[in-house]
Order: sequence, then structure tokens, then C-alpha cells
Amino acid sequence: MHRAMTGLACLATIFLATASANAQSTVKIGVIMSYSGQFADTGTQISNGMKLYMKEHGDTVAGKKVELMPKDNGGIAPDVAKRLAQEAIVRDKVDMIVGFDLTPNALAAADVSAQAKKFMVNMNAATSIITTKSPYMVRTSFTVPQVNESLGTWAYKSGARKAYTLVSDFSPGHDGEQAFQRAFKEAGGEIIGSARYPVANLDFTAFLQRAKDMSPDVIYIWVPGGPQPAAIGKAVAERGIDLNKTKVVGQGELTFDEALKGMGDAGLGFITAFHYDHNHQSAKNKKFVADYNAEFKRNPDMFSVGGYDGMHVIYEALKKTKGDTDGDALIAAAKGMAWESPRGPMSIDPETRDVVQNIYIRRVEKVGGQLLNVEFDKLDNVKDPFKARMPKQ
Amino acid sequence: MSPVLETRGLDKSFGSLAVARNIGIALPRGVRYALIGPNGAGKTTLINLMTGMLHPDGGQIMLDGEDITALGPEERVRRGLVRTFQINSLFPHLNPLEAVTLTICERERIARTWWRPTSDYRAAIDEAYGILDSLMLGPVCTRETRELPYGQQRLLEIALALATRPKVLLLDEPAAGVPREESSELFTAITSLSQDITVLFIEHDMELVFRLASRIIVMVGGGILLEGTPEEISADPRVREVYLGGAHG
Amino acid sequence: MMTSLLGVLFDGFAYGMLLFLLSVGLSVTLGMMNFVNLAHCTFGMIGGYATVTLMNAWGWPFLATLPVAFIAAAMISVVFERTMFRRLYRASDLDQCLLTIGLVFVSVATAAFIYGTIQQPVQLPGYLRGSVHIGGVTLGVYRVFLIVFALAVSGLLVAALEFTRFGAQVRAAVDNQRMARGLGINVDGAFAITFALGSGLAGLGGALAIDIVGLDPSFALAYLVYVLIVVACGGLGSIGGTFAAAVLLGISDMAGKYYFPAIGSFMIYFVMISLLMWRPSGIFGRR
Amino acid sequence: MTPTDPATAAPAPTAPHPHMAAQVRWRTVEYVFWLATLLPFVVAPDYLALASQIAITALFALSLDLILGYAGIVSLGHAAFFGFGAYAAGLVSKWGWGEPLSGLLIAGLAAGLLGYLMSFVIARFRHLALIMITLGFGLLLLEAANSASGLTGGADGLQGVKMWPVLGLFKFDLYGFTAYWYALIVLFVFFLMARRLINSPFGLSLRGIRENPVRMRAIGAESGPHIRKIYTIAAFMAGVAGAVLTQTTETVSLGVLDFQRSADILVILILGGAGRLYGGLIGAIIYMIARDWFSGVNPQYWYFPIGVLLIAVVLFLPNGMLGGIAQLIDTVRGRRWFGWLTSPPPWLRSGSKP
Repeated sequence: MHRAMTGLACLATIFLATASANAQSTVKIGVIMSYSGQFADTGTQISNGMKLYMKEHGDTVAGKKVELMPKDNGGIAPDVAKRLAQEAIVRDKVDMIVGFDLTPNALAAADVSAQAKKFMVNMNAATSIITTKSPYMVRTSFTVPQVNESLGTWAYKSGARKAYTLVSDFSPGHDGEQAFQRAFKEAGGEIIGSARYPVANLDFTAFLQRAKDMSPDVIYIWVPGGPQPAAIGKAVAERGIDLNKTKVVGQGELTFDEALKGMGDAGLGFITAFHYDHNHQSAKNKKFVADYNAEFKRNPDMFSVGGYDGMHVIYEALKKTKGDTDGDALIAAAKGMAWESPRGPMSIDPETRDVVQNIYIRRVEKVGGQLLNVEFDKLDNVKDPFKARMPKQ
Repeated sequence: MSPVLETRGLDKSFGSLAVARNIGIALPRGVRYALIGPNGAGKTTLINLMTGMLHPDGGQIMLDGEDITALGPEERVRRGLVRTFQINSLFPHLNPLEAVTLTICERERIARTWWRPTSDYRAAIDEAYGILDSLMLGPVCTRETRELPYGQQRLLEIALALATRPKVLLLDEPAAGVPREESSELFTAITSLSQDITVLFIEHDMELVFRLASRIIVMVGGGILLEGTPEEISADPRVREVYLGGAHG
Repeated sequence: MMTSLLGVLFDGFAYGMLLFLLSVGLSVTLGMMNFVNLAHCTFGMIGGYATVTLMNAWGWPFLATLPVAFIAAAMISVVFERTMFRRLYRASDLDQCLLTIGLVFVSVATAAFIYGTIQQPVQLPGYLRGSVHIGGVTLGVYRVFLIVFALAVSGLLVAALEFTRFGAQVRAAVDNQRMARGLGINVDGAFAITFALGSGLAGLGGALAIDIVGLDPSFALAYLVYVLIVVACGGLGSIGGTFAAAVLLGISDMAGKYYFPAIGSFMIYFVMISLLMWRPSGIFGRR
Repeated sequence: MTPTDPATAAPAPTAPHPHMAAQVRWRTVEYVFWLATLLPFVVAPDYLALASQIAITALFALSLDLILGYAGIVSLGHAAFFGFGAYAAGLVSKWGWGEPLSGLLIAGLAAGLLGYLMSFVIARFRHLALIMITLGFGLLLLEAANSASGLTGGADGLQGVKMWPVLGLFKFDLYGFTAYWYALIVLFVFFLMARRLINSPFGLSLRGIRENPVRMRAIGAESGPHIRKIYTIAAFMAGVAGAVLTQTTETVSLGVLDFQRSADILVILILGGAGRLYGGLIGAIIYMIARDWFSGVNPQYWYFPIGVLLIAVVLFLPNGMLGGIAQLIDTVRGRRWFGWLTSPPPWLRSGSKP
């Protein structure tokens, strides 16, 4: 994998030198996300997803060779993201910018996309407003309200009346908290308490003890991934929270694979809402998971599928435009595009250019000795509810 | 004539160890005093107390009749009570000219200026060079301090002190570590200082002490044993006893 | 109210123990040789990866991996010490910072290359999971284990320093290096051993930390700040001080999160700043 | 700062005035350096965005050099002022005043004020306590900015920063043309100021504090006011650097206050050589270009070569790039022509050892 990256990068450099000669026959894609630092694994998985798609579908589309130019954003750094986007367009003459693991970075690059009229694919960053910042942007991941409002609605429907929320103290966490609380209250539930934990927090015992002391029907937890979900799972077990009486629910990151491995049986019964899991039952996904494992020796996750579907949008749009990389042409081609993804049916909302997809409700169960997220309910074709509420321009 | 520097009943102890006991001395203007005593007698501690580097547990320090006990070291220096260090305490990467100019700028309170280059202050540089030249440091004044031979560094210690325009100069073993033939030169420089300056120096070489000091203070075990002219001191049996029976020869 | 207080104290204490194991080596080596080793947490990371590798690749039981985590970290640290660090004992501390931060960068990249950027899972044996209830207080079994283990290790450490000849040499070297050299103590040798010991303890801390805080290549950088905070608050070269500071910071961090969740993240910095303003050389610092 | 060879200087009657004046004089190397900063416009017009961020980093490093290299105050929280300036500039623009130059001034003043307040604490501490207190304040400010998401936008970053054209004429363009010359001019202006400052009596006193704070007291100098003053000035400069970043990228996020940024700038300064005025500039150029290059070649593992670079510099070029290279040149030529570059080698043994 490493060698492939290096090789790719070297190739990229060589191509750069001969760029003018080949300009007509290649589509250059600037991939901007964190390959190093705290969020390195996000970048790795997105990039794996993209590479798998290219392996399956060839690196040529509409008669043009597709060439990725990866650029390391190194964490939360919109200034760097903006510079990388500028450089990609000005120096490397890329035809589109894609990737974007983090909201601030995506927002900063969106300015460049709008200014330079370049097609942009947001493959991960999930804050709702991002797609409004550039008319040339589509998103292939999900939005925080899309998942969490679905979860809030579902939680009330399943019988919970009193909820406690615990979220990471930064904007995506606040957004998740707001979305869940809004939907839960609109349905008729009551929020009996809430707390925000520090972003770098790694020991959750104190917070969960506090939540337990208030005896809610449901504890909503928002974590951004990393080592925190496992820590939460362990703390829930340690505090002796009875999952039959108190549901522990959250966005999909709470029960990621690594998290489940780390928390072990403590995670049994956690309920999460999400748009993708490698355990999603469909032929398309089975093949995707198998290929992914063959290629990268691990399971795909939501980052991978964001990258995979992102490449799909790029390939299909290029096919429609017959290789024309003009921003206006590409975005027109992408609007309204619908297809069968490993995550299930999905489409690009022609109005908002945002993702429309099913949101699955899953419970952690033991299947064949392995902890898996098992889907047991779903909400079909969910649009980003935040944008639905926004006044039409 | 009233003393320029006077201490009254200075006490200081670290835990149960009394390092200064009821010290009362009075130095008249222009006199060259030697402070002697065996190792551990509290000589350096006394200098630290007088210059404010240590706070006394009790007693008073008067400079020109004013009580300076509560003042910090910087303020005492500004009022003319200045010391040098037994172990060189210089500015290794400044050259002597810069170091002395720095001292003069601080004294003249122009060290706050950050818009004019130092080279504009010709008077300060001239004065600095004058002081260095008087201590035979003129030819080396643009070499970094750390590159100077040890003897010249000792002289620079004194040059820095002089640049503050002291009334009282407390020299803590100014010739420590300097070969004997050079230390004589060094002390000649000290004795030829302006007669307005009162000098108190710590020194172990008794020959130098008796040759150069006009009065001598003997300290033992944190207290003053006696004070007098060289003749009185050399005649006193207690001093002989301290030095013959003590650690130091 | 009382039980929640007890629970918070207990959890904070356990967290403090973790901080103590990670930090104590740095405190002693910094106090002894004035060597600013920002790569200290790298050794914690090495210990962590040693445990993960043994458990996941070779199926070793968790407890059996702990000595290996200690030894792996200690041995690698000796290699670093002999080949690089010792050249810089007399260099400025800025150069020491630069060298060791360079090492951190290299180690982060190496870990990412070998193990990937993924969060390393570790599955504890059953007897260390779950919780026990004592007088209405819920105590995590792993935390009880952590506390007992760390207390035993610190007991051993203190005993070794107080009652052995080697310990006396180390104490002398921390107190006054020049004097110790004058007395014919092989300060460099004593330092090398202390350094290995301290790094080994960090390795142990890293291995024990996986279950509570996880392990990925950014560990070497992420925990640096906390370790520095503990070392500064404890006072250089003071084992007792490091212990006290680790416990104080662990408990205040936990209590802050429980009682004032809104300002929970400020707590640890706030405590550190107030403590250092009150005692700039740390709780038991001498200088 | 000895421009003349001592061997040749000694026999001639030493002239104190020319010696002092020579320190202020511009050297050929300096003219060359500043002319070279114009090269990107001609040679690498595609790299202007990177060049502008290098200039900003250089200004930030220069501000740290004033307190670390000249006054001996080691700070692990210098990003606090950079970030404060960055947010101040962003907020001024967001609230409807997008004029860059006045925005720069406002941001600088805001950061300077914060620096002035903090300097009262800073001046009382040294060594490890000082380092950790600066680090603590930096992280507190980061947490505060995160909590005050109503004001700062939290982790999403501040939205709605729109700059007007510089002097009403030059828009910040996609190519980074305006951004680079704007950042370069700001850097140059503050460099001139810093250069002036270190050659003044005040600069001399700062070096005295760095070399020997105990002796400063014994010559009747109070270090406190000096430290407060330089800390305020450095905070002002760091704030301006942050503001330039905000203005040229029209974004601000919590990253500007990160511990990582404080640590990076320290690494950059040491890499270039602290206490040398050009150290921070050279460090910024080398580090940023190396980083851009390494991460371009391999976005995942570029930490490795960067780490190797740092280790190599310490082992083979002690005193940073500038110091090490100057020493090498001198060794090769057997003369000390570049003595003025090397002048403060490892002073920290006696100075700010924790």
C-alpha cells in the first residue's frame, strides 16, 4: 500500500513535468485531506476507497486517464487546505479538487472551488452548510442532521421519553447534539440533561456516571471516532449501565469496528444510526467488502465508501460530459445522479447537490462470534433536513 | 565623619545554622577595607545581605544614613552599593565594550530606548571605553568575554561594577584564581581607584591584605571577631589563634 | 453524593497512576542530566505496540506482555541514548528539544508505516473487565488492577532508590552532578541505567494505557503535553512530587469533568498554572 | 557580534565607535537575501501561495526569536498571540470592516494587549515553570476559543471573513500574487523594526538578561520591565503574523491556536538558529519547503524525512542551520569572517536551562 502511494506520487511528479504535453488526455484530481497526524486514518480509508474504485473501473474514463494528486492537509488547518487547493489548481492545473476530511478544511477549499469554478467532491466533511459554499460541490458522505435527526425521531418512536446527551465539545458534536435533541423533542420527548466533553478527553467514567445518576431512557453519545468510542464502551460497562433499561445510542462512529474490538462484549446492544456499515446486507456491498479486504487487508468503513462513491460521481459525470472537465458541465452532470452504492440506493439532490440516502438503525450483536452492527430498521431516502428548512434562494 | 555604609545587628540563619550573627560594621568614606576570616565564616553571606541578594532575618542596613534594608538589589546598586562576584558572573557572549556600555545605559536610564542604535550614544561608549582602558582592557574590548583570559575577566568584573558609579564597592575575592604575580597588579588597580569610593574586599592572601587595606575586619562563625588597622589585627592573639587553629593558612 | 465523590476520587486516582507511570522516567532523567527528552512518550508508544503485537499476532495473554513492553521500551531507549542522546548532554536544551522532537516525528511515521494509522484494539482478559460494587461505589476492575500495579511498581522504585547502592548513586547524581562525579560515581553509567528504567516504565504505562486511552501513531505526541505537565508540577527529579502531581492532576481532571462538565477541559491547565504560580519548581521541587 | 577578526583588530588601537556602528550597517549578504525574496515572482510564480505562508511563518518565528533568542524566554504557547491576532483580524472583517491594513493594526494591538497582560506573569518566572505556564495559557486560550463557538465558530472555523482589496486596489487573488507581496512587505517592515530594536540599548539589555539575569540585578538593572516590554512587542508581531494569515486565506480556525503551531514555530526557530535575527527566517524557508516537498512526494510518511532532517541538523550543524553553516564556512576558510552570524552559540547552558 505504501509502495503504491509512493509510486503514485512519483508518477504524479513525472507527469507534472510533462503536463502540458498530456493536458488533453488526462484528468487530474487534487486529493486534499489529512494523510498524517491525528486524522491520518480517515485519509487512509478515503484514499483506499478511491483506489479500489479505480482498480475496478480502470484508470481511464471517457478516453482520459485519471490521475490522483494527493496532498496532505495534516489535520484541522483551513489555511493549508486553501493553499493546497490554490496550488493544485494554479500550479498542478488539476481539473477538480476532492477529498476533505474535516469541515473547516472543506469550507476553506470551497471558496477556491467557487472562485476558480472547479468541480469539488466532498467525500467526508459532514457539516450541513458546506455544500452551500460552492455551487460546484457535491457531497458523497452524509450530513450530521441527516443521521442524527433520524436517530432522534427513531428513539422516541421506539419508546424512549427521557434522554441524556453527551457530545464532544466542538462544532460537529454541537451539531449532533442539536439535531438529536431537536428531533427527539419535536417527537415529544424530553431532554433531562446534557454534557459536552473535552475534544481530547479519553476517560469517560465521570461523564457516564453523571448520566447514569439521572437515569434516562436513552443516552445519546456523539463521538468523532478515534480512540474515544472504545473508551466510552468500556466506561459504560464499568459504570454498570443496563442497556435493557437505558438505551445507548449514537452516530455510527460509536460502534466502528476498532471500537467494537476494543470494547468487546461491553458494546453489545449499542444502537447507532448511520448510512453505511460493512455488514450492510446486499450483493453489491458483499463484493465491495470482499474486494476491499483483498486489496487492503481490512474492512471498509464510512470513509472508504465516501471515497468510493466520490469516484463514482466523478467517473459518471465525466462520462456524461464526454471528458469535459469544465466545472459547470461536471456539476450539471452530477446533479440528480442516482445509483446503487455499497451503502444501498443513493442520489445527489439536484437542488442542494447534497447526498440523499437511507439511514439505517443498527444494533451491536454477536454474529458467529463476531461483534457486528446489525441493521434492524431504516429510514428511506433521507435528505439533509437542515437544508430542507433553509429558505429557498 | 558619618559612615557611608553601616549595618546594625544583622542576623541570618538557614535552618539551625546561623550564618550571620548580630553584625554591626560602619565603613567611612574612601577607606579600603579588607574582610578576612576562615572559609565558612560568612564573608560572602555578609556581602549577599548587604547587597540585598539575601534578606536578613533581623537588623538594618544603612547607606549614606538612609535605611535600605527593604530595597531590592537593583535599587541598592542605583544608590551606589555595588558588588562583584567571587566566581565570574559575566555576559559570556557580549564583549567588554558592550557589557560596560550596557551597564552605563542602564545607569543613565537609556536602556529603554529601542529606536536609536546604541552607536548613537557616543558619550556612553566613550565612558565605557574609558573605564575599560583604565583597567587595561582597552585593547581587548571588542573580543567576546568568554574568549578573554581569566585575569582579564576578573578585571571586567570590576569594570562592570565601576560603570555603575558606586559609592561603596564590595569585592568578593577579586583575585580568586588569578596567579600571584597578576593579583598584585589587580590590587594595584583597586587601590588606585578614586578616593570617593569606599572599598571592601574579601581576600585570603594575607600579604596583600596587610599591604593594601587601611582597615581589616575579621569574621569567624558568622560574627565579627574584631575590626582594626593592619597593625592591630596582626598583633591580636585571637586572630593568630583563628588562623593557626583554623582550616585556612 | 458521597458515593459519587468516592467514585470520582477512585477514577481520578487510577488516571493519575497512568500519568505517573508515563511521566516518572522523564522527571528523573530531566532532574539528573538536564536532558530534555521530548521523545519520552515514544517509549510509551513502543511499549504499547509491543503489547498489541504480542497479543494480536502471537496470542500472548495480556499480563505476560507487560514485562516485554517494559524491556522493549528500555532496550530501544538505551540504543537511542548510546547513539544519539549522549552526544548532546552538554549541548543547549534547544538542540536537545530539536533532536528529540525529530525522533518523535520519525517514530510517528515509522509506527504509521508498520502498524498503519488505525486505532489498535486490545481485548483484555475477562478477569480484568467489568466492575465491582463496594459500598454503592462502582469500581472498574481494570482500574483497581491499574492502581495496585502502579503502586507496586512505585513501591519497588522507591525501595530501589532508597535502599540500594545504585539508588544512592542516582540520588547523589540528581542532587549534585558535579559533586557526584567528584566522588567517583560513574554518573554517565548511572544515567544510562536510570534512563532505561524510566523509558521502561513509560513503556509499561503505554501498554497499560491502551485500554483506557487507546493507541495509534499520534500517541507519542498527544501524551507529551500531559507528561510535561505532570513533570513540571511534580518538580524535577522528585519521584514523590511526580506521584503527587499525577494524582492531583488525575483527580482534578476527573472531578472537573464530573462536577463542572462545561469547563472540564480547562481544569487540568488551570490547576497546572495555579500550582506553578504558587510553587514554580513544582510540589516537591528544590530549585 | 564581532564583525572584525580579533586577530587583526587587536594590534590596531581599538576604535569603540566604529565597532558599535559596524553592527548596525547592512551587509552584502543581507541585501542578497532580501533581493532573493523577490525571486518567487519571477522564478516560481506557481508557488506564491506557499511563499506567502512562508513569509507569515517567518514573521511569527521572528517574533519568537525576539523573546527566545534575545531575551531567553522559552515559550511553548506563542501560538496564543498568533491565534488571537488571527481571530481578531477575522472578526473585524466579519463584522464588516474588511480593510486589510487597519485590520492588521487592530489585530496587532489586540494581541499586544494580551501579551502585555500576560507579561506580568511571564516576567516572574523562568525555566520549566515559565515554559509550562506559557503552554498552559496557550491551551486555555484554545479551549476558550472552542467553547466560545458563538464568537469564533468553534471547530468549524470562523465563517464570513471577506477582505477588501489592499489599498483599495489589489484584490487577494487565486494565484497568491497579492498575498505574497503583502506578506513580504509586512515581514520586511517588522524585520527592520526588529533589527533596529536588537541594535539599540534596549536590545543590548535584552541580551544581558539572556546571558546572565543575576548579573543584571547586580549592575542595577531591573529585568522585569524589559521582559514585559519585549514580550508585548513580540505578541504584537505574532498577532500581526496571524492577521496576515487570516487576511490572505480569508479563513480562521482553531488550528491557529494549536499546541502544534507553538511547537512547530519553536522547531523552526531552533532549526534556523535562535538569537540570530535571520534564524527564524531561514528556518521557516527550509522547514516549510522541506515539508511541502516531502509531503508532496509522500503525503503519508513525510514526518519521517522531516524528523531525520531535524536530527541531522542537531548532530551535524549544532546551533541551527545558520550557526552550523557559518561555522563550517569558517572552518573551511580558517577565518572567522562569519563570526557575526555565529555570535551567540549555546548560551542556554547558563541561561534558561529548566
